[in-house]
Amino acid sequence: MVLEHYWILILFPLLGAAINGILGRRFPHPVIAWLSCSMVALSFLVALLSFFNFIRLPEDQRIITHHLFTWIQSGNFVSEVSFLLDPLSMVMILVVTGVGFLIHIYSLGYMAGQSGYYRYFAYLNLFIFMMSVLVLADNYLLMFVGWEGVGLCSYLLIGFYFEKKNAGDAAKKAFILNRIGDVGFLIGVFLIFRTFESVQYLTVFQAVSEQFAVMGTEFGVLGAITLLLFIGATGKSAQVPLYVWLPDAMEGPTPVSALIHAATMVTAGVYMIARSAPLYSRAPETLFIIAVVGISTALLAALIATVQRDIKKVLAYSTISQLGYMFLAIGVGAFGAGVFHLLTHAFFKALLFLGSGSVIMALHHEQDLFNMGGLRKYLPVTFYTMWMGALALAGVPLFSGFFSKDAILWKTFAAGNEALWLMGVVVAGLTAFYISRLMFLAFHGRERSEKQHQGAPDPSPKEPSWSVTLPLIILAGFSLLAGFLGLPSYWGSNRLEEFLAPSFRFQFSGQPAAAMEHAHLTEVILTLVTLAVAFFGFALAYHFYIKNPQVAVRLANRFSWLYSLLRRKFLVDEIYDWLLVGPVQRLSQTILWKGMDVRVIDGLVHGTASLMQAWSHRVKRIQSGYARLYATWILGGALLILFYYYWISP
Amino acid sequence: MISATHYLTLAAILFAIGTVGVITRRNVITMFMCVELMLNAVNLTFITFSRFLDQIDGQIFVFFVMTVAAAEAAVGLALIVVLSRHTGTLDVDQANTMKW
Amino acid sequence: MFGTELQLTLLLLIPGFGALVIAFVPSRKIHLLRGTSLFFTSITFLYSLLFFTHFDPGAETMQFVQKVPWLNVGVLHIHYHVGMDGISLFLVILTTFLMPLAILASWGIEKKVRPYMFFMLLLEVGMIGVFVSLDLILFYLFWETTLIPMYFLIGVWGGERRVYAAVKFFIYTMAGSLLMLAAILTLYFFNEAQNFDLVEITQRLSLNQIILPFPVELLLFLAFFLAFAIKVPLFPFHTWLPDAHVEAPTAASVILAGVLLKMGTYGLLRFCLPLFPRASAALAPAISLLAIVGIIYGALVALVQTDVKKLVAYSSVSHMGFVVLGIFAFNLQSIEGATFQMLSHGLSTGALFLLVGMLYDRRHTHLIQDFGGLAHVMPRLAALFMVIMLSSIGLPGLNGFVGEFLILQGTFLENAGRAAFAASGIVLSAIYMLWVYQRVFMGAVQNDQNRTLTDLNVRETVILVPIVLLVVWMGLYPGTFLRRMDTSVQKVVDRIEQVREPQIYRVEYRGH
Amino acid sequence: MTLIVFYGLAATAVTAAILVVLMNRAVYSALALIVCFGATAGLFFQLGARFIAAVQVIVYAGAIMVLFLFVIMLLDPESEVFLPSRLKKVPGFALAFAVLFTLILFQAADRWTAAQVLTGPIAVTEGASWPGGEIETLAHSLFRDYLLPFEVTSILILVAVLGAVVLTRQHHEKE
Repeated sequence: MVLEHYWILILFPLLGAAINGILGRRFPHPVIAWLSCSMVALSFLVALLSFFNFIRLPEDQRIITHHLFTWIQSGNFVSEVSFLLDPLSMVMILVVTGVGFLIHIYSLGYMAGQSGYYRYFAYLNLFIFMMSVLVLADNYLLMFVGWEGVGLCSYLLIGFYFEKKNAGDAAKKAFILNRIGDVGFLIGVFLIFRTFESVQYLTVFQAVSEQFAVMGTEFGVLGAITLLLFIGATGKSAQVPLYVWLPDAMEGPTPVSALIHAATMVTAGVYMIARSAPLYSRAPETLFIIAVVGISTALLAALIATVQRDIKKVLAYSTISQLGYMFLAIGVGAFGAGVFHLLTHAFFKALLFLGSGSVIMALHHEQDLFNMGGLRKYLPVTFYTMWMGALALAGVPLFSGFFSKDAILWKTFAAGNEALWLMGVVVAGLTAFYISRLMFLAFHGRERSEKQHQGAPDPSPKEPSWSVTLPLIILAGFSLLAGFLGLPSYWGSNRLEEFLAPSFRFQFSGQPAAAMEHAHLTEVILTLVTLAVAFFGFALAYHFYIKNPQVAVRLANRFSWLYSLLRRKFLVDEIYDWLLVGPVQRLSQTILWKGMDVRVIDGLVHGTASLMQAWSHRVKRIQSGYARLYATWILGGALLILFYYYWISP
Repeated sequence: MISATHYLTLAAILFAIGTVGVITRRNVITMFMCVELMLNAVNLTFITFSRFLDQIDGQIFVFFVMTVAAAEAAVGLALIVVLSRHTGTLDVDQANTMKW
Repeated sequence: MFGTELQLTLLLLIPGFGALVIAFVPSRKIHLLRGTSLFFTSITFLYSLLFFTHFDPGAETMQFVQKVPWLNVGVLHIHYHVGMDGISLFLVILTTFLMPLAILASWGIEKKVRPYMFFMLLLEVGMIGVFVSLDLILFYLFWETTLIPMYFLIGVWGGERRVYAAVKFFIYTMAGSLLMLAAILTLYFFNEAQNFDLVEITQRLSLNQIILPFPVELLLFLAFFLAFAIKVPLFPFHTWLPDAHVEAPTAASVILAGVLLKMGTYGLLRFCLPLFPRASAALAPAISLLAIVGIIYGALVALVQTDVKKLVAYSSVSHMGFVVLGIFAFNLQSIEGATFQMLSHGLSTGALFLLVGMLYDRRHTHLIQDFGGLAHVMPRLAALFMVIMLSSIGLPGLNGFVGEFLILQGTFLENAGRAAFAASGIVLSAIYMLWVYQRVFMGAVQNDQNRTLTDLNVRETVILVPIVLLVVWMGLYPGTFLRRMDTSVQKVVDRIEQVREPQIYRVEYRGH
Repeated sequence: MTLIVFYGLAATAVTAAILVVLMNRAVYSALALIVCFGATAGLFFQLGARFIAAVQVIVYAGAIMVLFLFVIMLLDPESEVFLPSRLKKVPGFALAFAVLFTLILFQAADRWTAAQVLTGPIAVTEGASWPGGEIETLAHSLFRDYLLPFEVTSILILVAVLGAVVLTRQHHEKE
């Protein structure tokens, strides 16, 4: 019963968004909040019920489609509004509605008393709706609806504090960079339709598994399709070269950063590629590109994260870096591992963001890490839960991040990409460093906040209300436990991967990747290496920021060029400005508008007119006013006519 | 032996004289009379053709030309009177305000 | 009346009668004048809905046809021949739909209300006539009929440089349409039946009963094409549009962008393609190139505008480039997409002009720098502007996407490179639109004059809400529209396919 | 005989015409014009158009020229002082044009004759071939075939009379 109509879960948030968006301005705040939260709660409930029914089905029946209506039909092109529930979308929808629900609850407290309350919740609900559409869609075009839809919500929510210019800029930047990726996605969809005459997943996958049974070597149409779709993913999931919007997106409210820019939307790219595994697994060139892009993004972002002062920026770069990990996983063909990391990351990164939100709230919107410190005694719940998230991120054993990150690195190594693995390990070390730096600066050491020292009426920061702490605790629980869904092979069975297996059944399986699958010893050794590097990063952070804070300053002075390069994020924004934004604006302004339009085209038009006028000024002299002159002209004309008739044309 | 050429040549000469008059004379009334002269020359042509083609229509045309000439003379002379009163001159070159 | 031969003629007569009535209302009674014109345009709209409900989507021929001899002067046989198919149906309804809204948006007109309303109604007659006439001479007459009221609407009720803009508009359009007239007459001399009947000529052409030598066909095509390209406007014939829009009063802008531009693309679809398929096919690459240049160029120039109306005007150049691109990709998806895009562009750009007009009514400026932070003072207007803007930049789920998607999809089947270049317009449209939105509505209120602005009143809300509803409907369930276009568009495609080499759309698979 | 009469009349007509152009005083021009019209009337008579010749004398030489004379007397053009005009070259051009024109017409007339177009059945010396005389034929044609133009002409004359009256009267009112 629930399973047949699982799709109604998307309607609740839409309803909430519509009611709040249209009428919400007149509602009191509690009505708005509870309406919005209960709608998402209902969605989550449906998702959960579906899940329990779902796992009771035999494995080969775990694909449930539901057709709603035909959206666009033109000739042989058909795009349906229909939904597909399979293990992959099941996992995703649970994450989206579950984490989404927690963040709605969190927002109750975080957004309390702010203006535009109704807008906030309407947007948030709309986001859940769009994300559900994205996840549940059964064809590429409907996915694109959700894909752009979440981009829109992200735009709206980043720009929520629209009176701040930065927020407006960041929102615009996010939307535009996403759009660039979306164009790639869209062209990919065109190519899919041209090749397979359908955009429906199952039809396409069926076709691809029949027609591309044997792996070719040259870069063909599948390579093009997958690469184009991947361009879409680089936009949405903030990969090189389109990642620059995500750090700026931190201008939005913190719960938004947690939900959209950490847990769900940015992972849509990973989801999309995992969904298209049958295509990607047949395009090794693209996979290699993805792996390289993923690991370089991971490395670049991790490096930048080590020197950021803004607590949210650190987490933003951390998110980019972790997304890079996921793409690395996909790039080496380990779709399951990528999704696994997506899942654990959703929990611990949401937790970290929400924790940082709690800190920011307690400090009255102070975001600079160097103005924090010693918060441990004021915010105990935040402190403990955030440490759990941090440990999970750093990949400490038994925490969720450990399992998923380890799975990725092992799969990378197993696929024979030792260089990528090595870089992954370095990133693990950097991750441990920057997250412990964040924790040490914020919660340990002395109190540096000016607000703490000045005699404000409420000098000591306080833990916010239950609606903030409850989601923290629940997410901390998940951060700790979620890893056990996917145990490494030397330990137990990877239940998540087994669960997801049907979704990847059209995947190309002729790869030699599984050769080292059961080399347990190697796996353990590699894990230990990673752990050692991560511990080194942790120790370094401890040394720099707790034991001996001067070392960090000295190092920064010593390598000031490197430090400032990192501080200024490798100047990527500036380079984009200099290379693209500026020239395009100048081109449009001076060459196209003032030059082409005003000078050339209008010049031609006006030139024709002036030419006419100038000639008219000359020709008008014939109209001299002398009747006798006119008579002479007439006579001349008569003569000409006579000439013509008697000599030229007798 | 007299032929059509005689009459037509005479008409041509009269017409040319009229034309020269219209163009060279500056007195509006004289110009007008020269126009009548030209019309007269044309009438002569019509009659000649009527005679030598054995068709009465030429004479009919002359008849109409005369009536039109009469009407034209009436209106034209009225205009000349008005012009003379308005500008105080009969010099056609002085009445050159209608230009450009 | 409905069901008789006169049913379509009545559609022309209602606004015509309205214009007549307006001419006899005393010019001082402003409210009566407004009410009368609103009444007649609304009646026209309601009546036009009957055509929507009675339309037979499967019919191969023109529907609601009336054909009577009109002028039979010697060897000239001009007919009064009107009819509708799936392409013109929606354009007619778009016209009748936008007219009452445009009249409502003209409440601010205080000067010379009577001739204003008269011209509006006359314009409606002309526009409907253009979309329903099936005789070349009749078409030409209606085509010119739209020119005169618009000329006066811009030239009398426009802004500061209205005369310049009106004359520019008039001469540009006239230059094109005179060429078209010459081409119509030339076509007549090749037609042994000595008439101007579009349906008949098309049929005779396709049966090779009229034989146009290829150079002649090319010249005739170019003459028609130029007239339509100026109207569209296609780059580089577009420079009249920004001036006309900036100076035109709001309602005229709405009609200009909403309907008059569509006459150009409609003409391409109705005349150029069926009459001159070989020339169309031969010149398609060049025209597509112009369209793509227009898409990118319009968007880039829109980016740097300082005047909101000019920005929207240049965005029209960009969007209409998509339509032309779709028409000249010659397959069902692209042409259907182009037709759909005409409708959505008419709605969303019309609405944008309405919104800009509402801002102008309050602040008497179009300059972006004079605004800022308006979302604080006018949340409703900001929200509606957002929806319309999203529709304009083609967000899936709203109308703009469906058209753009189908156009690009169809173009991709025809030529992947074209589609890829044109797709960059999608990014650029987002850039200029979001940027202008940010500068107008976001940020803090800088200018004190902006602090006291009032939000939308009831009349303005009534104007905008139907458009928004239609925008959402078209985006979510385009089937309503696409299904009725199928047969008619297929006919156009078949006509082109008749003369074209069979195209290989599908690429070879790798592997096997 | 016919030839002599023709040359006599032709010489009179040409001389009178030249005088019309050359006379400085408008009255003399008018009188010369009357002589010219008279000579032309004679030619008409010679060509067998007796009715037209009569009309020529009565209407043209009589009525119209009298009208001219009235106007000349009314306006007194002899008192006119002509200011120097900018049109200096016009008379030269006109003369050249006129000579050319005559030559061409002469050539044309010659060509027609040479082409036997106008050798028509009737020589001038013979009587008119119209049955019942040319006046009856004229009347038949005028009141049957050309009835409508004839009536229109009457309206034209009426309008011309009205126009002349209106033109001159408006001026009086202003005074």
